[in-house]
Amino acid sequence: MVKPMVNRHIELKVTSDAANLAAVRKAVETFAATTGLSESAVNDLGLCVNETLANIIRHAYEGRTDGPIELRVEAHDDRVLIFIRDWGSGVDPSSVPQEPYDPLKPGGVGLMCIRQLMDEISYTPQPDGMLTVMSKRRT
Amino acid sequence: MVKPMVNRHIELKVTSDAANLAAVRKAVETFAATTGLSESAVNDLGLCVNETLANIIRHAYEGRTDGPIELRVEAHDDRVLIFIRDWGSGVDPSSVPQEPYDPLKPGGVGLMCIRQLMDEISYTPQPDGMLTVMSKRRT
Amino acid sequence: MVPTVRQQDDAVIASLAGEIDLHSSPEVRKVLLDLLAKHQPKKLVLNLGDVPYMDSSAIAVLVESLQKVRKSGGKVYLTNLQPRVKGLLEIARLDTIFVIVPGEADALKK
Amino acid sequence: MVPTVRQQDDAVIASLAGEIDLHSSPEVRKVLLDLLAKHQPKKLVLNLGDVPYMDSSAIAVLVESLQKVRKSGGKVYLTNLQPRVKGLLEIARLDTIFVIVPGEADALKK
Ligand SMILES: Nc1ncnc2c1ncn2[C@@H]1O[C@H](COP(=O)(O)OP(=O)(O)O)[C@@H](O)[C@H]1O
Ligand SMILES: Nc1ncnc2c1ncn2[C@@H]1O[C@H](COP(=O)(O)OP(=O)(O)O)[C@@H](O)[C@H]1O
Repeated sequence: MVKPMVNRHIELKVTSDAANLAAVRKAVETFAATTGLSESAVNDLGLCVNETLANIIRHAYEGRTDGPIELRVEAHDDRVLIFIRDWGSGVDPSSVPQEPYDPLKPGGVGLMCIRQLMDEISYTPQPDGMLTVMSKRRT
Repeated sequence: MVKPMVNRHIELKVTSDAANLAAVRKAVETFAATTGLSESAVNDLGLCVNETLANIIRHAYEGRTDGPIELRVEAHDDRVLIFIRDWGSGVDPSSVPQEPYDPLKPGGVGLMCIRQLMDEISYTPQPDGMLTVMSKRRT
Repeated sequence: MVPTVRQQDDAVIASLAGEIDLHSSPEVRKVLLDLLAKHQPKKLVLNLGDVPYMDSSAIAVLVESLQKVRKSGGKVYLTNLQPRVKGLLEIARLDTIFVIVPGEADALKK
Repeated sequence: MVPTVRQQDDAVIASLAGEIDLHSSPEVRKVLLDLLAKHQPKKLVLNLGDVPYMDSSAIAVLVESLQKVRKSGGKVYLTNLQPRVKGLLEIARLDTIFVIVPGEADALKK
């Protein structure tokens, strides 16, 4: 059922409401699965999209529920690419000094997931927010 | 977990590829569920979005897989509203003469689902395609 | 969507799995029509216990299979239906045309 | 996300159900903290068999519960983990901090 599909893509626009996390995650996971990405890679992608959006909601938008978030998911031969644009604080998470990870203290799990599970992650500050790009390779 | 949410909405842009049906359906179903729509109403909505998109793919775009389709799902106090825009043939399905339904002959199930399960359905031809609007009430 | 298939006397029993929509129904169609061409069973038993969802394109595949089985004088049984699939068969007024039974055993003993 | 809760000796056993993300974790947090305040159990057994998915906000709730239970000298057991939840606990390096066991019985007899 899976055709090798370059350039298939979907786009989503949502507001920064945590209630939207599951809908976005499932759209991304289901789309990625139909491009032939393995189940475990699909799960990784879904979790990292969730974590990135949760950080945008909690940190970049400081809990505001009406901030715009746009996503574009692209299927490529060798990987699935995700672009996430927000119009929040524009703070680059990779530039925020992090405490060494302590499993018994709250925080730090989200970025750790993204770093461990994604093959690429980049934050490109925009004049009015942030562009986050992540990718997961096909093997 | 369900807040009464007026004006929550999500938007999706996909191409007219049947491979995208499941991702769109799940996004719509999951979003609708978080607005407090009952499980059976959520299921009805998901099926009707699937059927509408399938008709756009097969009829309005005549099987082309690269035609744009845009969806907007809005949560209102009394119902969930769905706008579906395509840039296909612009033919109004409700104006196409239909054979009386015969369960043993192919065809006719899609529109019948939509008529039976949705509370409102309208087709508004656009200069360059079609705007389909459907809604499902909250009880 | 490779179904599990087994034969028992004059019956072919196929278990489908997964959601079936316009994207996957062409493959299901091919599988079922190949199966029918090969076995021409008097009974086709479709276990849909692992099919949580289908759309009208899947319904069309079921009806096409039914027509083929009927041509050779046979019957089609649907078993283990999940609620959404049952609901769609009712809307399509096919719930009285297919023989819907709880499980495979019910189909086989008929 | 109303958990099923029962008590047995000094253990409180709570079964959670559903996907837990930033949207639903505040409710889960409230439920668990209320439970702990009420019972102050020596053993908290969380059956996660019906939790197919959680995100880092759910992990934070589990850790907060763990801290509370530990303060009163108790232990937290996680049972019936689904693969995605297990994977996340491993990434968070919590798989050796919670006591992860296959089923409720394994937690109770420890
Ligand atoms: N989108 C973002 N905007 C601003 N700061 C962020 C963003 N994402 C992450 N951060 C910073 O990185 C820290 C670690 O993030 P994370 O690992 O997800 O854990 P948590 O968010 O639970 O603290 C956050 O506390 C925050 O300071
Ligand atoms: N978006 C559309 N554009 C043009 N014609 C349509 C569209 N949707 C439905 N139709 C017409 O209505 C008929 C019935 O549609 P439907 O009930 O979905 O069954 P089917 O598509 O299987 O024939 C179609 O065969 C087609 O002629």
